[in-house]
Amino acid sequence: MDGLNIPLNHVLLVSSLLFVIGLLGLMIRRNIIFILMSLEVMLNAAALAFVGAGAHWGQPDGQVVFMLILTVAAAEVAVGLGLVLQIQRRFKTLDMDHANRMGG
Amino acid sequence: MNSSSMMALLPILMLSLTVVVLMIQASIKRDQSIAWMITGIGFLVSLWAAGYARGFTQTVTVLLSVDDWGLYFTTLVLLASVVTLVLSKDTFSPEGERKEEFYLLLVLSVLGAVVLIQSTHMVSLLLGMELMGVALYAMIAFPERGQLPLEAAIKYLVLSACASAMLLYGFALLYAATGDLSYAGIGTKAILAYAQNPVLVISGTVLVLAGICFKLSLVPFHMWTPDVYEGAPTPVTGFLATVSKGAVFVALARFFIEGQLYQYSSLIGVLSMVAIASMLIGNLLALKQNNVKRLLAYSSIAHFGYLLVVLVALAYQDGPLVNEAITFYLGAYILTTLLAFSVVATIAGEEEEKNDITFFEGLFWRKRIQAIGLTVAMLSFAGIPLTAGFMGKFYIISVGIQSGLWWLLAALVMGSAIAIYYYLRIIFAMSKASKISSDSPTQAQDLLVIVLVAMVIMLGSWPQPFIEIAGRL
Amino acid sequence: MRELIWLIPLIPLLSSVTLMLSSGKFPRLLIGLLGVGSVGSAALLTLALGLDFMANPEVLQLTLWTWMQVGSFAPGVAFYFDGLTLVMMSVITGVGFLIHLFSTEFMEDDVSYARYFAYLNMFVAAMLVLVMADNLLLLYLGWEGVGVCSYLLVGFWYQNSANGQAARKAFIVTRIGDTAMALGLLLLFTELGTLNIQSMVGAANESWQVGDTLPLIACLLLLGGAVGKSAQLPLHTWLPDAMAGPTPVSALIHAATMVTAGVYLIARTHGLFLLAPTAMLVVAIIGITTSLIAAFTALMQSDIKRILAYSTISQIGYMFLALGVGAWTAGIFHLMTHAFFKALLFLGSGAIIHCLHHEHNIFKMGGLRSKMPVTFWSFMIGSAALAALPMTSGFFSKDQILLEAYQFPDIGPWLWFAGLCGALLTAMYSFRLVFVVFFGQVKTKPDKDTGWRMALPLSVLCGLSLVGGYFIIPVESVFPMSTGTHPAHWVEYVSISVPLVGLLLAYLIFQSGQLRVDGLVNSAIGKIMRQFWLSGWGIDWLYERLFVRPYYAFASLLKAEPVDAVYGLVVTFNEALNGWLSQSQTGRMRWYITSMVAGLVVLVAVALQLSPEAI
Amino acid sequence: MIMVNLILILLVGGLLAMISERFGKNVPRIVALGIVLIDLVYLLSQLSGMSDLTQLQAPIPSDPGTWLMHFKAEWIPAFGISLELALDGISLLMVTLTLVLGAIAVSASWTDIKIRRGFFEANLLWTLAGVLGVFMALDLFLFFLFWEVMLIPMYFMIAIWGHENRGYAAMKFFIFTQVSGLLMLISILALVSVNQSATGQWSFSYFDLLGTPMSEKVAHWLMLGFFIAFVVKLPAFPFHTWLPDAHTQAPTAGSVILAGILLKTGAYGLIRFAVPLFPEAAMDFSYVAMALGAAGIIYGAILAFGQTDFKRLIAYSSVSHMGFVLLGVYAWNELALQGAVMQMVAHGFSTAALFMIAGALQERLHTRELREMGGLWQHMPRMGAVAMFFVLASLGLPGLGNFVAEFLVLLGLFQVDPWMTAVAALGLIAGAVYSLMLMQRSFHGEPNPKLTEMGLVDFGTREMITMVVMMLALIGLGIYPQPLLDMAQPVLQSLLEVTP
Repeated sequence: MDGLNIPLNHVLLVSSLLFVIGLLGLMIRRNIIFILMSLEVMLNAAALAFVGAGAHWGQPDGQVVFMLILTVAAAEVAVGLGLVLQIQRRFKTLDMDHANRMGG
Repeated sequence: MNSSSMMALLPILMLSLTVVVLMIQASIKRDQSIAWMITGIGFLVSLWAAGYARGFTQTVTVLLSVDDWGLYFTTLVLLASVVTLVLSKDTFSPEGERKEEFYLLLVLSVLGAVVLIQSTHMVSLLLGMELMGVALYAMIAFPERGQLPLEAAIKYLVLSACASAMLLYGFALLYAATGDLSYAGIGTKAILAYAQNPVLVISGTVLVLAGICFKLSLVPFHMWTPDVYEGAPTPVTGFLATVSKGAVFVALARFFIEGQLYQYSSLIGVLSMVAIASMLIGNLLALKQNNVKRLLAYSSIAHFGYLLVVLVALAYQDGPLVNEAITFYLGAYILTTLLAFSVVATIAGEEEEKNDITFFEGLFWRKRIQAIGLTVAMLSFAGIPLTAGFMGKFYIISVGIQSGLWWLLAALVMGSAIAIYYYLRIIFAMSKASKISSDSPTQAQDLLVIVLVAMVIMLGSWPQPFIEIAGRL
Repeated sequence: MRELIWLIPLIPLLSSVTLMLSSGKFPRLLIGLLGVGSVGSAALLTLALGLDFMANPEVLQLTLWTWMQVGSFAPGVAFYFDGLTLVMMSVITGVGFLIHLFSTEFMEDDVSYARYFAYLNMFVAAMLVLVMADNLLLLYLGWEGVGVCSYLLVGFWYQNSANGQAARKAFIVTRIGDTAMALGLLLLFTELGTLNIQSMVGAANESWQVGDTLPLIACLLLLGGAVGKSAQLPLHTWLPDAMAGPTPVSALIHAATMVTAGVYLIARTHGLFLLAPTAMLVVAIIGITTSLIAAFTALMQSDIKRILAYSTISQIGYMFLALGVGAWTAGIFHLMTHAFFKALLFLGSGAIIHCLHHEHNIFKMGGLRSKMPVTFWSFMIGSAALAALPMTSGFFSKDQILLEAYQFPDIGPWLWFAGLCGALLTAMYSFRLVFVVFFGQVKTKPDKDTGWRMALPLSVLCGLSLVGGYFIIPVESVFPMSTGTHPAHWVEYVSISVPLVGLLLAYLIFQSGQLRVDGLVNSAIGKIMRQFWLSGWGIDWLYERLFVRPYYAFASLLKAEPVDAVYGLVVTFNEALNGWLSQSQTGRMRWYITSMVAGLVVLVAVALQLSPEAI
Repeated sequence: MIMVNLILILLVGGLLAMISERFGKNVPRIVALGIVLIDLVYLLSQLSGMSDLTQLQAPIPSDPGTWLMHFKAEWIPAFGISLELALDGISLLMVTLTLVLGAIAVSASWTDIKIRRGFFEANLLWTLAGVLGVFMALDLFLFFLFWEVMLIPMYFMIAIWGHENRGYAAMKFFIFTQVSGLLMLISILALVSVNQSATGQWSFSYFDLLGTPMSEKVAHWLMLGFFIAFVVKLPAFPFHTWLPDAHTQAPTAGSVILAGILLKTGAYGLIRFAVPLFPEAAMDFSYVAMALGAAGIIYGAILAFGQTDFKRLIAYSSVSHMGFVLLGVYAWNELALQGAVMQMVAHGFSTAALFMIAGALQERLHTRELREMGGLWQHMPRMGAVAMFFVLASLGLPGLGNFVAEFLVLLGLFQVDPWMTAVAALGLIAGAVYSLMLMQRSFHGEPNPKLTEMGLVDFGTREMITMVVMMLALIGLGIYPQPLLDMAQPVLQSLLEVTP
């Protein structure tokens, strides 16, 4: 198929960057909202990699999986946000370092 | 999709049907006891279906393979769910909560587990795992008051989402390397791909394994376990410890076997490290733990460490013994864990402080049956003869010996040595004399404990029939 | 009737058991009858047996049953009866009977009368087994049995822990010797394949040459047992302390019978010792040294019983000398006579102590000659015999020993000379005792004189001490004839005269006081020597520091269980790890994620490391 | 089937004893005593039907047909595991000893146990059942099962009815034995899989596993697994440290069972499994083992001397005495082995009796501390005399069982290594030292004024009967041990033939 074709490695590079950014976000951010966003980033990094790989192999599977990942991410975030509401209500904060009673 | 494949998928279909019925019922008349009934019936029907489906074992599309092994675990998972159901009825009833959704979520989660068990493809793996997981988050956070459940839920959500991200990314890399997403396909093509680009394959696989290891709470992905175990409502914890972990391990085994990962010495090395670390660290963490639920969490870390030995052994032998070992050990572990958690659920209920070991003092003289149940569970965990746990250890050790995994065995011995201490602590606490008085458990709970004890003892003292079953799978 | 020989030890044993089971319920008369009667009947039986033996002297070997049988090791509970056995048995039962009789009065107002006689009868039984055994294992049984009875009787008045101390010392010190002896038994069985004394000696003579190493080792090990029981160097320290027991006990066990068991053992196994001349030399030297050291110590003591104890050690030294030089008959002869006069002396002192309400210090006594005539005369006769004044029993035996010692090759004369010094000292300390206690002015008034139950045994023993020297003991068939020409006459004269000199010296110093020794005694060197001798040449002091204290220190050192500490270390290590790991469970999600990521990175890195193609 | 019944009677009896508490606080002890005696009588009655025990023929280790009894039933055929029990002279001795001491232990618990008597007696009987299993099981899986399971009731006995520091002691006891047991399990499985790879089929039967061909290295490792498990139980220096705590903290009956029976399972295991299964390896190893034994004798004796706690002192004396057993086993000739067996029996009685005396004293004085005793003879002459007897027995007085045992061991050992014998013989001296010290501190010496007004009661009839039984046993063993020797002889004979 014609049109621009990007070498797989580049795609993987970008996606891995995204993935790492997401991880860093998870590690650094305290606010649960941002944490959820970083999760999105990571999931999408994987999705991107799938698309790129799918393109590389000339298969539709990549895109299919991409769709799946979107839905999954949506589900996760939906539940996540529901929890966020409750957290705000019961902990009176969204800072995960403070919403922390268990340990040891 | 011919009829026979439908038959093969019967368990899944039945569960899905249950979900639908529950929804409809909820829309007509909200009544938790009815919902409870429906769920129970649903589980029973699916149990029957699981039995029925054995006549139609086959691979349905590339996604699922319905085989005896899978169906065996399906049955096991359904049994565990029934137990969870029984427990959850009494757990939530005091609070005037809306509970129908809980059963809905339960069924959904089980559905996910069953899919996971039968998955032979990355996509079905993803779907199953997420279906199970997402429902589980909600179940953990289900109680309307209290902070711990919520904290546990959010931690579990974020961390496991992170883990699934790793898993997905790993699969992405594998896909990029091999161009295939089914385990078998990966297995066959990975060898070529490895020759061209080992880094991609290896890091991909390791990422996938990391994602799975998280669900099994293996070191170094174990940290969430105690918090989630402690925070979640006890029946849910039991469910998590049995259904979720069991299903995930089956998936891991399938991936490992069909993906022929045991060929890669590097992966074996990594897995051995994880196993040894889990056995030692898990037990060490539990050593002086006073919260029984956390203690069980740590011990579960160690137990899946033991189970990894079997996978490692695959690299050195492909005997029926390995499959048997997995089948038997998982079965024994699930039964024992159910027993332990049903006692804890009955004794401790949902009050946080009641999970402390001091609350179990003198249990022998207060609630004999429950105490005996917990004792048997602890002995089985510790691998004392006549209990299921011993036969499990027996399998693992013999597999380990036949593959000459002396290092892993050494770790196993050390781990068990440490483990004896904290299991005994609980038994000793129960044998103490104490003045704590508490409401006596209901008939149902006692009956449940008795049944489970009988099964655990049975599995340990007369395992022949089970061995034959496991051998046939 | 000889087949009934087994009755002789059995009767005292039974009466002992009966008395134990009675747990003090019996009336005193019955207890006395049982205690004395049993030994008396044993004595009668022995007498009958003796007469029968005189009639036709043939040895008897009687096996009651096989004690244990493992492979070729099959010691029997079996008795061997010959002249030597007869001598020993007569001494044990005869003297034993007299002492039992004496005890009935001596112990009359003691609360645990029954226990006393139970132990005493038990002792007689064990001692009889010792001398009648036909194999070394059964002998060992009697050997340990008498040891235990000695322990029980020395510590008879247990409320005073000093007595317990003495009793333990007695048992443990002898136990050291016994252990050596046990090793000797092991060696003998391993080498010769039997413990039956007769056949063992036979086998030894076949398989060993004179002067071999193995017999030497075996004999030295047996000697270890002998010196332990017979209170010879270096294991003699227990005997003086053992005087803590009731005086009749000292008379029976620590003078007449048990302490001579070592002599009996060596005499019994002389066949072995003849194969090891070195061992015999050792025996002789031990004997003479002990007798000298003990004599010096005896000269300094002021406790009447300790004087007698040291003199006993010294006299047994003579017996060892005899054995060492091969004068077997003389040795056994001296054993017998010594049994007579030493028992006499002890009983005499017992009478004094009894009548002087338990006064032991001789310098608090005096002038008892008129108050207690019987005791006085028994002491006179006993001391005369002890000092070996001519015509007394002691004279014959000791003279014989000295003469035979003189003929011993090489160092014979020296041994003889040392023996003479010993004899001189013996005469001095024995008459020192007599003069101090019975002459001079009265210091303590006796509240009573001896009753007939005390007087009778004393008088009988007086007689024996006087005429005992004319007995002929039927052991010629047991021992090889002592060859050797009769030494020059002057030797004999000197040997006879030396005790008289000693007597004279004692008189001059302690009685008439014409010979002033105060200057000598009070001089600096004199003081030191006196102290040194008084303390028994400081040997106790030495052992205390060499063995006892180190053992205590070691025990208290180990009390903390070093081994357990190691396991404790493991525990603490695990707990430390647990604490450290629990720290990591902070509950902070970001930390959890970070650790996950770190773990992931490590795993990937390791995996890549491990797969060679990757790098 | 007889052997199965022997075990079943005790198991069921345990349940009965537990239930019987409903009918009164004192019923369980009677029930328990009855059960043990029934078991004993049953055993003897079955024996009378058998061939004259003094004329036993040597059983061929690898042929169960030649044994006194043999029972085999399928259990887990998938792994070739079967319920296989067999009885030969030594097992018979041990079983009888177990039942006799079991009865004595019940008597020891008569007044000692105040709470939950039913459950206590049940645990006691179950422990006995487990021990019987250990002595009779000839299927290694079954053996291991009994080996582990008998610990649980024992654990409860210590943990529930023990003294001030029971939790620690019980835990220590359990962990030591469990860990060593795990090593043995690995050895067993490895041995089985070696055998399986050789013969092609799974079997845990002793008779099949005897003479399994394996490389020297493997043999050494596997032997070590068994050895450690057994010497921990024995216990041998330096694995003995669980014992003083367990013995001191356990209730009297528990100590009696521990010292009298449980320790013997270790010795039995050495004789039955550790050596015959790996003859060459064991023989190569024998010097180390003997050194451990000698070290244990001396070490135990010295530590016993250092103790001021009555029970602790006896516990250490057991360490010392069991050292002789280890020496006897690894000297591995008939004399020494006979000595070891004799020691197992004699020590069973003497130590059990001493523990009962300790228990009786604790009941009366509420202390085990020797410093607070002294002059007790005055108040309790009977107990004093009894104590004296058993103290003399334990210091090896000729004419009592322990002497025969120790002398035979030394005699056998001397033929192997005189120097080791000399070292072990020092134990006799040290033994005298601590035994007499015990006597001095407790029953002799100045009477402690505090005790006089306590109104101490001497041994009663029940206690005296128990004691007299043991005294007679020891005297019998001391002056006519032949029946025992004859019973063990053929077995030892055949075992000796197994080794090169």
